Amino acid sequence: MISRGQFYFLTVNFTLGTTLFVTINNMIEEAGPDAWMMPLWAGLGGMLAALLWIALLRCAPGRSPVEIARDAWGPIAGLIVGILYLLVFCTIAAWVLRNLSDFMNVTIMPKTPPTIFHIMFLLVGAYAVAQGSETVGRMNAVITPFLFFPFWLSLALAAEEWKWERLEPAFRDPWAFFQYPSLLAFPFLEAFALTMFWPKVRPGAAGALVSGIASAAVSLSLVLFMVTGLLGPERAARINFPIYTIVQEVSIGRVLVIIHSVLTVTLITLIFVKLLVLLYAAFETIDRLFRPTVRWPHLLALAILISAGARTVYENPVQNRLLIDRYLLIYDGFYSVLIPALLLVTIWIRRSLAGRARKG
Amino acid sequence: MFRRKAAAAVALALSAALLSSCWDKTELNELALVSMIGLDRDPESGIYTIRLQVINPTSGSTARGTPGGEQSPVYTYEANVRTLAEADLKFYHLIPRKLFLHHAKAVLISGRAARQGMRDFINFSELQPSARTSVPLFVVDGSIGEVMRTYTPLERTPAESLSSRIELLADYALQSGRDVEVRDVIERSERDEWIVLPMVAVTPKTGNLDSRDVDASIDANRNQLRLNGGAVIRNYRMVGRLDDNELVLYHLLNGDKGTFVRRVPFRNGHVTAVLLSRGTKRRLDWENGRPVVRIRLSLELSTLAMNEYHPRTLEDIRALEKAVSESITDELDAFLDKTRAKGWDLAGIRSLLGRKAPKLPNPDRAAADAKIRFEIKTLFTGMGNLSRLYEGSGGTS
Amino acid sequence: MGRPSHNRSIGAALAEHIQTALGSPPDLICRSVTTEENRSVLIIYLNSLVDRKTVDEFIVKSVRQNAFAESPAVSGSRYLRELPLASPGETLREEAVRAAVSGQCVLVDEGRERVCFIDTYEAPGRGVEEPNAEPTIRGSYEGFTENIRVNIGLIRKRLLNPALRLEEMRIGSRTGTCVVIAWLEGLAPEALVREAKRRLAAIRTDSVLESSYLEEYIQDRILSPFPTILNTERPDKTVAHLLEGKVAILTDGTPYVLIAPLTFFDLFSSSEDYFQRADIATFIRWLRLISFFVAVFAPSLFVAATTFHQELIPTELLISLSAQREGVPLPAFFEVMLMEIVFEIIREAGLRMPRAVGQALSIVGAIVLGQAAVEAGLISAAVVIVVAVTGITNFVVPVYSFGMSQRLLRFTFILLAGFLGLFGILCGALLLVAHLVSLKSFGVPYMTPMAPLTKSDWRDTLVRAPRPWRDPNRLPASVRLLKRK
Amino acid sequence: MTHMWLLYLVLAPVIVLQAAWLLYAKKYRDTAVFLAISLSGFALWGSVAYGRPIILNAWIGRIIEAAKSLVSF
Repeated sequence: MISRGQFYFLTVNFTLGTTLFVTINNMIEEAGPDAWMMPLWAGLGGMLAALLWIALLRCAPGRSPVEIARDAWGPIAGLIVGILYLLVFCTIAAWVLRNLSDFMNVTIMPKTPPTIFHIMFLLVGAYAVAQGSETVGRMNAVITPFLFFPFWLSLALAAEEWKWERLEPAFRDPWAFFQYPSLLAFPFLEAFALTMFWPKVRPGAAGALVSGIASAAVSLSLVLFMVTGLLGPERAARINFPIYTIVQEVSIGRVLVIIHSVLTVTLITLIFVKLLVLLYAAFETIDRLFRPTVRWPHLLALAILISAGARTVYENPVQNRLLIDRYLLIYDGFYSVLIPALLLVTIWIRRSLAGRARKG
Repeated sequence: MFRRKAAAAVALALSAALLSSCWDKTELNELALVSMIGLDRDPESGIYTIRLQVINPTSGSTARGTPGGEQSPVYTYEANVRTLAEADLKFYHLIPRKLFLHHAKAVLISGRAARQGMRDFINFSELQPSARTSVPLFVVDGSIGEVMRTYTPLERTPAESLSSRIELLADYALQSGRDVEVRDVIERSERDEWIVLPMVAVTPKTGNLDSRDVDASIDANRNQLRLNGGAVIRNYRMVGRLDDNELVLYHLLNGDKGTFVRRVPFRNGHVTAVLLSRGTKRRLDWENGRPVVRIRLSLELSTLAMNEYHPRTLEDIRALEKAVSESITDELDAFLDKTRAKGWDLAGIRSLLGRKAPKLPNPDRAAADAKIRFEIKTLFTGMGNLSRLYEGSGGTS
Repeated sequence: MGRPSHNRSIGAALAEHIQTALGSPPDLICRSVTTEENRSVLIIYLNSLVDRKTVDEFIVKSVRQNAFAESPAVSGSRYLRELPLASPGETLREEAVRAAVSGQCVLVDEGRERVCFIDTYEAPGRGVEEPNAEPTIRGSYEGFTENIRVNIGLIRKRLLNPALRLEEMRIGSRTGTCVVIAWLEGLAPEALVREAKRRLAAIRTDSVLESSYLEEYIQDRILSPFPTILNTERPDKTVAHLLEGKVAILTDGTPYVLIAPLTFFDLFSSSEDYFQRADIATFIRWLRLISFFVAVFAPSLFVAATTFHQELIPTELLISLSAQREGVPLPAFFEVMLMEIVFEIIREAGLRMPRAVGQALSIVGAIVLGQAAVEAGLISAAVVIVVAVTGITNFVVPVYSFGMSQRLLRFTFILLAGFLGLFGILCGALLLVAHLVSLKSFGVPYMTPMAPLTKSDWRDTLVRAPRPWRDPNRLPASVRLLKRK
Repeated sequence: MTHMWLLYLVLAPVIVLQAAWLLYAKKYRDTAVFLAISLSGFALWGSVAYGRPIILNAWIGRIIEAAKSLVSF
């Protein structure tokens, strides 16, 4: 069983996952010095969605959303919803891996083909998932300190370049978030994958899920605040990977001048955790739908599908960004808000009918 | 049992793949360690000339190479290209190793290229993640070709010599500061602020520069590089120069922290005051519709080098502090009047207005006629080893 | 007077049978002793397995004075077993052979018509010496020996407590080795003791010559570089673990005692930590943790830094390193691999040689070979330093078998670093964490105080808290977890 | 037509061998699930190898557009 603390850290790392690497410059481009407020709005939205999921999961304790769908809508519709979720988790995992290989190719390892990064992470992830959910929870608990301290240490070391002028004029348009709604979708609605852990988590984990999303939102806005203060909104908006540039300019005295590749590699562990959760969610869906008796072949199949997906999820980051702005919110909203809402409604209707039948 | 054989087969296949292909692998001696980059552009023909100074690892440790050792510690390569991207390729006509820019210590840009505008140089360097932009940028006064082919004594490579000189100038003469790097140029130009970069020039020569015999002479004032004055940059373009004296005032306004020495008129004579600046604070006030910028500057006075006079009573100390404050205020006023006359806004008034009063109708006009008031507070803190100076008649001051 | 002759023929026949059953070994002794009532008694024993003093003085003399059978102290104890002469020949012969082989003295007393088996087992063996694999500066110098009775004595000496439970088992169809499970009643969780007994009982093997035979059968996972059962030669360490509610398994014929369950952080604590002052012990424990990371990651980080991410190295060092590498033919990856293998060969040779020569060989070998290779321009000097440092840090960890697993890890990480640089090392590290976290030792999670975060245990893993601060009867979390089951 | 050999000499045998083993072990439902997932992955890789990759987010965009037009007819 996964303890509440481990589930909390899982939520935080999952939500922070690739957001640190991909959306920071888009947010600063949108809102300039006020960008750090945007994740707070998005976090609020994420928490509301989490409350919806918890309400759904409370209706059927100990059962994951895929099973709830099968109970509520019958076997055929349940199977369709199950397959839909399986494809959704694989697509997001593909997106995550593609972001990783883009980041690695642009920054420290330009000539390595992207598929190598995908396969290596998928292999390690498959091993961890094959060992079960307890291993996933504990692994995340062991990795988090090695991730948390170097990241904030490097930001603290870079604080020497801090200038308050970069954050002025402050509060010019705090409502900037609403022109960039895909931020709500990108990290926060994807947290739906965590609900697949529900049967394996100790009861009372609802608080952990909501506070995890909240603290992820707060730390994301803190990171944005630091990035704007260290690089200045102009530069941060234009640089593709601002975190990498900050880490590049960190220097400890005159000896350790350039340690960015070490810090970059430790930061990638965040992406690994996100992939791990998605891989576990996908495998859990297969487990609940088809009751397999073996683990490794299905993980191998998932690896093939996701590595193929990672190669074809988008042509290039620019095209990806254009499509994300238009479709991501609808896409994420569909599977993580619409379907759970419909499920909830069906269950309530069923209950009220059963209640009236018993009374009648 | 089949699964274990399959797992072993997969492991073997993987390790075979592991060994055969390593894409990003380059051995240490396959790297050309670039230590200084020179950028130049011929205005008429539009040809870019990129010069790279590459460290020769096998030469001796001293800048002049081992005595009698014929190997030079650094080699300068040059490439004339139409577009910047071609530079890397052109260099591989000459350099047998892979360019390695991470350890570059200094970037030089020629005066004429700075005057034309350096935006595309900067875009090119920020595009490549391997080239760091937290590297000091120098503007060359004179021919960059000569500067790139000059040894400097004591340091192994000229780049190291230049970058350590800036740090010394920033700490001891306030003629340089922290904001002299490529990324500062970017940020200041993007925020429509002004920046002053250090300038490099070649000292008089006693022979052709790149021959070995020239550098064995004892006179280190010749055949090497000199830092003098500052280049005023606005929007990626050099618009003027500052001499060393004005450079100190600029860095004072810029908020750099460091010690500097000033001759201050005091009681019908002059005293040399060693001053330590603690940075500046700016506040925006309005006087009947007209913006007034109050710049508060706190200085720490030390009589470490004051061989003309030594305060003994409390009044003397107050008088000395007042004299220093007034003298600095006058110098800053004169400096600002001169530069604002030329249309330069070295005190950053325009950006202050932009930040503090974003909804101002006509910020440029308001910045132009904004009134600047200095509030300089000097504190007498440090003193030398003498409590009373020697009063023999042999002095000159 | 047929009966006596008939009886004598049974005694002689019995002796005859034992002679043939054992293939008339030189150490088989057959003595006939005449008592005062001039009755002859036949005594058969193997003098290599028997305590000759007991046999000569006690048995022979008492038989002569004919006071042997009557003294109550002797009869009825395990010390003496009797079989009526009239019992069926088959069981008599079989019993006699097994008794003779297991060091007992077979006494055929026709007069009283019975055959007695007296336990006079006294195997030759080494005395109690200092364990050479786990020397300590402070602490007892006593180490276990090959004789299980001596080992049990060494444990009982330190644990004058009636709650100490010892249960004996015979494992190995051919060798019939005597294996004893020791635990403290009320302290060790029943689940753990039951599990240990179940696993030992499930062993089907013909021979158990060393406790590592047992270890391989009862360990939780076979394909894992990390030991899940601790083996030690030190009685004080065994008693310390017994007091922590763990189970010890003693095997006859080997000084190494197995202790289960084992967690990752136990590997870094040696018994000396508990005898030194607390702050020094904590410092040494941190030293061991750091040396573990150096021993596993140093060569691979060196390979990654010099071949993939050269910007990690400060400029001056980069210049001197690339100057060193001029003219060195092998790429860094093969250089490090070659030196690691050479270092392993030298170390293995050093172990196999007699002690005096071995010591000289390994040190001289490593330095001379390294120096010569550098002068010949085959290897760059930095590689020799890195390999030597990792070689030395490999020995800092107290558990020798863990030192060997560190070597396995080191080679895999060098391979990954040669292929993908820091990214490869990251993947390897993540796989390592996943493996460690999924490992269990007798039901106890391997990374106990860190993975299922139990705060109370931090006092004794990364930090050795001084005694007054510790609550004496609080069991480590790893064992408490089992109590709850 | 890039890396065709990768497709047929590496990916195909892996899938075939694994499926064969599953069949040998008489796990039919697992084989079906395994083949479904891995063949769709194989199809995606095939689209890449044959030079006309199926871009997933473009497809998602098309599906959403179609849904939008369906809803607001």
